Amino acid sequence: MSMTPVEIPIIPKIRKNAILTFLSRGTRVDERSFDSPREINIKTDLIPNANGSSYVELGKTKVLAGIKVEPGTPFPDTPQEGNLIVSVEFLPHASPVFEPGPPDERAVELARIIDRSLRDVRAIDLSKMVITPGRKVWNIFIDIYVVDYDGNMIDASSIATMLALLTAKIPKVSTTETGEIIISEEKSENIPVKKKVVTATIAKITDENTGNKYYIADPSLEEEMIADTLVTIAFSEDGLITGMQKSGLSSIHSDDIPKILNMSRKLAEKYLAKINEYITLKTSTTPSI
Amino acid sequence: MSMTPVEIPIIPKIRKNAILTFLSRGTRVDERSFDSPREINIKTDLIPNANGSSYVELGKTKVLAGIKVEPGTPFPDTPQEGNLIVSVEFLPHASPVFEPGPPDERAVELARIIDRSLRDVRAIDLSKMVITPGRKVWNIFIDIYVVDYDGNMIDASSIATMLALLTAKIPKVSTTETGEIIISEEKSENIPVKKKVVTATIAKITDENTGNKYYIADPSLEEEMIADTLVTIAFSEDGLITGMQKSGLSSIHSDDIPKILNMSRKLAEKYLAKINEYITLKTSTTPSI
Amino acid sequence: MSMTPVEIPIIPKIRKNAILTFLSRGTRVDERSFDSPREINIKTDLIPNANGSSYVELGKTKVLAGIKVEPGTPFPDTPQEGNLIVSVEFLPHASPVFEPGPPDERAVELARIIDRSLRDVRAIDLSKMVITPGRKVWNIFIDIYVVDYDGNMIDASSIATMLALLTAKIPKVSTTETGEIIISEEKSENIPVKKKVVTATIAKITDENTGNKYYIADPSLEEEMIADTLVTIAFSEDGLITGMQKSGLSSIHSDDIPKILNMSRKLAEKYLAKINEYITLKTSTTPSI
Amino acid sequence: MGILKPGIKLFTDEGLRIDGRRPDQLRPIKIEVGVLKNADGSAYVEYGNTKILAAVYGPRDPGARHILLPNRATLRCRYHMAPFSTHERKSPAPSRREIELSKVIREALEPAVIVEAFPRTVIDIFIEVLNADGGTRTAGVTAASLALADAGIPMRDLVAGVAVGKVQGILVLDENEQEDMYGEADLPVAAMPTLREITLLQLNGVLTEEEFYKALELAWQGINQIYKLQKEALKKRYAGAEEEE
Amino acid sequence: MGILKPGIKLFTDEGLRIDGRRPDQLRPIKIEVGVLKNADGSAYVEYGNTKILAAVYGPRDPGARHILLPNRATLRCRYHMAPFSTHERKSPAPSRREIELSKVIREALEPAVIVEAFPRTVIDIFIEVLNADGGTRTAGVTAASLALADAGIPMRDLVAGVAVGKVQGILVLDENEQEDMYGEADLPVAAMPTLREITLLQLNGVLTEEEFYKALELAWQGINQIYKLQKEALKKRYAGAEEEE
Amino acid sequence: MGILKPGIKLFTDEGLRIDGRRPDQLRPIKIEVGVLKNADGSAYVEYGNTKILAAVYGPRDPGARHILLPNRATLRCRYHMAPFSTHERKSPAPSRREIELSKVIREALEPAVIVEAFPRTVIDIFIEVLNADGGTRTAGVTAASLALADAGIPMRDLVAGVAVGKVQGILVLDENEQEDMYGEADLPVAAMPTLREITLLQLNGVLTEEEFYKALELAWQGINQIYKLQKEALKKRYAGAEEEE
Repeated sequence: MSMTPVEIPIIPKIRKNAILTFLSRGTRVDERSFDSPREINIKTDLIPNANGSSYVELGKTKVLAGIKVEPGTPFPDTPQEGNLIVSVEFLPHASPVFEPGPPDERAVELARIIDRSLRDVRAIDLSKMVITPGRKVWNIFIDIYVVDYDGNMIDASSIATMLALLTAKIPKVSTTETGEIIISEEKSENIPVKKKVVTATIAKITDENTGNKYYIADPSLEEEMIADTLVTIAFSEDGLITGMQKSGLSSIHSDDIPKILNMSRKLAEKYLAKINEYITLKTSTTPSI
Repeated sequence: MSMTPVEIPIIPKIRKNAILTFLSRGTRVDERSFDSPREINIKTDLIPNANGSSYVELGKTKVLAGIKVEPGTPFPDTPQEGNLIVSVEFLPHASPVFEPGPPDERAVELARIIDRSLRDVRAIDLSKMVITPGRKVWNIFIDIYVVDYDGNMIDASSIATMLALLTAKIPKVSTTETGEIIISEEKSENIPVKKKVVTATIAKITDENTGNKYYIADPSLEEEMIADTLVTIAFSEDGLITGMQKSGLSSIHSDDIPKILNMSRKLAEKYLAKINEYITLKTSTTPSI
Repeated sequence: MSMTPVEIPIIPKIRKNAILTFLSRGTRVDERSFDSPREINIKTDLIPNANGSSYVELGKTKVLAGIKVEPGTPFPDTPQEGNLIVSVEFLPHASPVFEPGPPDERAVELARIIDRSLRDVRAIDLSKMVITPGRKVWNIFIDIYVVDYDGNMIDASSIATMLALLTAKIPKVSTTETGEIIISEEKSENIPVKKKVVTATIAKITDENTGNKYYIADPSLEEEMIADTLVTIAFSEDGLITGMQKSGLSSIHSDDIPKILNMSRKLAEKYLAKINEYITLKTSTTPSI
Repeated sequence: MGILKPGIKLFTDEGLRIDGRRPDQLRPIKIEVGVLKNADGSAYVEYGNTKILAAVYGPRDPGARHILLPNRATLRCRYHMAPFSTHERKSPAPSRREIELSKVIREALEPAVIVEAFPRTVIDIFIEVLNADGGTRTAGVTAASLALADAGIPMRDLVAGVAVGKVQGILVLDENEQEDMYGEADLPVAAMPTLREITLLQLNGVLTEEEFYKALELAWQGINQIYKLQKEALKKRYAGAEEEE
Repeated sequence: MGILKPGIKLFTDEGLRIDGRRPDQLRPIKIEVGVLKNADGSAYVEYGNTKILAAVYGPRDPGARHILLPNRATLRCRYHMAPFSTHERKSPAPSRREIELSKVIREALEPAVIVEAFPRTVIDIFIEVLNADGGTRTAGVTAASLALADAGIPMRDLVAGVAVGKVQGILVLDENEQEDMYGEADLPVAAMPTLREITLLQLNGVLTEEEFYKALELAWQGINQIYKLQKEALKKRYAGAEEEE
Repeated sequence: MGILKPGIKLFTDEGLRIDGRRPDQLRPIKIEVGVLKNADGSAYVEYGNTKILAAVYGPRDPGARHILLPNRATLRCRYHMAPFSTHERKSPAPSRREIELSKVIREALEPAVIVEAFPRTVIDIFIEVLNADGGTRTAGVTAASLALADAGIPMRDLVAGVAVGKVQGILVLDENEQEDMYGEADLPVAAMPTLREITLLQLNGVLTEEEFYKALELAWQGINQIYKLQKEALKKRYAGAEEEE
């Protein structure tokens, strides 16, 4: 059963008022503009036992994504494709309200948002992740670890996922003349990422006294605690909408949709620029074989 | 662990006294005689995705039974037989005391009572539910949903099960000249029901003041709440006893067994008559192929 | 999550003082010397459906061990070996603080201590437990039931395990001339126990008033309740150390290690002597075939 | 979704859909309110062959005190599919999809319920998919909002939901399962129609911005029609003209 | 049950059973009371190779207050089979069969325990099948009722149980597992013998009405014999003649 | 452990190990304290490629009252491996090994924490293995004890841990996974170095008594070195010279 959250950490009234006051003046308590994300820091390749890994700080929110690529069996309805399996764990390290145990509904929802953002737009060419057609394919396990929670886990997870995918290495598979399959010892192949995709999350904050509504990009934890609704929209680098999710206890007025869509598109572009910057730098500094 | 029920909805004392007063006069608070079941309403074929389905109202108790027939593997000790798997879910819709989650002991018991009533008397000819002997057989999944709980779930479930079985359609299996097995696209075959079977439940109510014991057929919820013991007996249409279960917190005096057995046999006959009436009507109004 | 135990049965202060007073005089409240185990009683072969079984009383601690040997699949990394699977259940019968349900951390730890004590020293020659190399091997399931808990479950379990292994009978496997594998109907083969192994547990009791530390062998339940630390050391009959585990809420001073090691070695020798005595007696009284 | 099978034809030459509908046409919709005896509120809803039974218990006092909130009611919601509701039998254990949809549906109903009216209570919402043929979450929201109303729980507005699909390049209202399976996008939407507040919005699949706005407009058309049917069903129930099923 | 194997012969030409018994004969029965140190009450029972260990804790105060009843004790009962008790190793997780039998056995004991004597307490009954050779539920009831008595819990009467089988057309008392497996019916019965009150009654398999009455009569014969053995075992325990095992 | 593969060579002709270390040499050790924002205390520790993130919350008031102790804090500890931390992906559900190690690590920390200072509270210790290359439990203890210190919880001493292996007959300090896998014994040890009190002691594998004493001595050498690094990391953290990672 899904239940109205009852264990939300409470924000002091004075802090809440400060946030609202800043918003009423057109800026934010951490001096960001409404449409600016927090600072982004990136590391990759930090987990030797993973095929790919990334560590992303979005402000003080910290996410670690690890990818394992292992031989598996195709699903009956997609015999010619590899499998993508996305899981999310809220580490108990990350927040006083996270408890160890099986993923709760928020973690399940987050995993499914990331999964959907990638799947139908075919961000990964799963048809290239086949070892023996119909029999053996690659399972791509993406495990997302929220390590420190300071708001907007979705976008931090999405960025980390994309970076882990872009930097992952998997074994080369080749076929001998006699048709035998050889999986190379060495990991040298990239995962075939055809399109970069990121989610971009906009929060709605309503000032109960004035009735004013504010839409802000990449909410921090204290902004999330005041926000009544989040809208997450996923975009591919060629501008398509590849997913959408409204969450939270309130609703969105139909007339506000275009504003949210524009804000989230711009936010996604910033995230994508950051990803591209990191990958370009990494590629240029890594000697090619 | 099985535990004395502690969450039974409580019946008002005045109502309890009313029920006992009626019983002492030889009738029941809803004007039934001791051996009469409540009104029975039946619908079938309401779940397009199921192979068979039925909806039974026994008074205000409502049960939905759905049957799925799917290819499976035979059990090692019955390689020449299909499998019968009966499950019961008490929908949380059905009662303020039902909670969502895995089946509790009452649901497990109910499923096993229905299963046993059918199995040893070979109500279904499982030897006809074989696709490839020893390798592939039909799994018959009977899922019983208690939708509204107003007493005597067992009999309502048993009647619904029988009706779903009698109206289910499964694919025809044929063998080509070269021995290849062909499962037809179209569902046209019946499940081979050899004997109709129903359970019939008698409740024992003891008046603590007078010490009088009353045995009544098809108890309603408020009667069940006063009853200390239920005896459920299953009968096949040819009069054999095909199962039996005493439940509840009290016991049955040895001398009262014949009375209970006679009452339940008559009750089963009424249920069977109702099932036959429905099936006959349905068959006569459905154009044959 | 592992948690500081909060449901420990409490020992009366007066009894605690009695135990400490005895210790300060160099003896124990049950008149044992510091290095003596309690009386040991042994039965075997009491579970007809098991391949081997033993019942051990170590003082009033009672443990039943049952062994089932069944065909299984080898693990990929040990294709030429049978499998050993040790499980422990604290029967709710055994103590007011044991609850039915999946094994708690103490039961898991106990099972793993027993398993480790046997595994690396190759107490059982698992390479002889193969039916078809790489394909089919014997699974040896050791299920240890703690039936009555009066302290030192580890050693009682270890002794019971060894006795069940030594008395177990498994089917003979033979190969026909055509290479076919035949598993005999009759159980006549022994499990290939190459070395007897037992654990020996020493408890540390600290008198908070005097600061005195006492090390005692085979603690009873009331001694365990006062003890702050247990050290269990496993020995093979040829004197090797085959496992070690410190448990409990406190620590062991480095200088005390030799004392503990010597005490546990002597204790293990006593256990092994008891096992040998039982087995010798049994073998001499059982007519050979 | 997205499994393109070249042979499958989802439109006739006249532009009608496999079940004969125009692209902007809803399936036959059946709504009954107050179908159960024990529940405080209940509703049965069909969108074509998608069949939903919703029940509400509450506001009530649950066993567990720690889930109560001092200033509002706690909503609990379960979306569940019957084992026989799907093409292949579904395990009754809740899937990840059911866990997510229980949350999404709860959050689609939260904005409508006047939760401040019942502090320190729980309102339980149970949605059972009896037969699944596409659009189960939106039909579930439609049914649950009626069950809430039937339970006498005050609401800002009813919530009505419908999905819009993109199928072989064409936007279609209230797609069925086959359209969903072979389509390119599924946009489920639920809203409080009078307030024009969107309470559920998801997109599974790929749309251009232009397509998205058109799809949202189409969803509004459907929602408004369904809203009318919801109100009729409530009227019928409370006019006393009909006994419960 | 019901797997008829033509080759299997379950009676000798003299009409004796595979283990040499007459049809109306019990297996050798062994009963010991008070076999455990920690439990408030305990008993060990053998019906032939069916071996049961039962323990009782209570009346006691459980951690959880919400399961207490104001006017009586709450009974909790677990019937469980040891992994090594069966022909193929049984997973220790409770099966559906064990869940049902825990309930059936609890309800076989509830009528005997004077639960009114201990309001707001719990009585825990643990039944472990150490070796299974047919009749485990009835032997479990027999053992548990002795463990309750050993715990000093006041009872209306002891409860004794036994099963009657129909095997190749013949009614047999206290059937073993092989007879059960190849038999046509199994009728486990438990009762308070002095009161002639039946507390457990199940039928698995098929009987005519006539057969049922005969089988019930045969069960009573067995129950009365077992009842005598129960009383002897209690006497032996409390005569102090025997130390605990 | 113990899978002897004849072809595998774990020492060079010069007696160096596969990663170039001498037998008595630790791997490069990296320690950072205070790496997380939300946790009350945290630490990140690397022993070569073994990478651990530890966090501490508390002393705090848990939801559940029944786990509180009147005279001391209740410690809770979870040792868990990330799915991507191992050669083959690990299921996130806790394994029996993780259950045991959570207990063993808790009991390695209990003696150091001055639990009497915080009656009726809980201290939660979370240890996550991000990458596993041998010695995860001892590195976990080292990290957790720093996270406790970082949370300001008073301790008798820090706890430092390291494992000693016996590999092809040679005792080696701080063995990596490959050495562990092909070695004959693994002796993880943790201690409060100043007090010379051993708080964790396990042996997996086979040692003679003489080997055991030598191995324990070698462990002490490693523990003392790690202890020095722990104190430096704490100093660096509280000198304020470094911002959190």
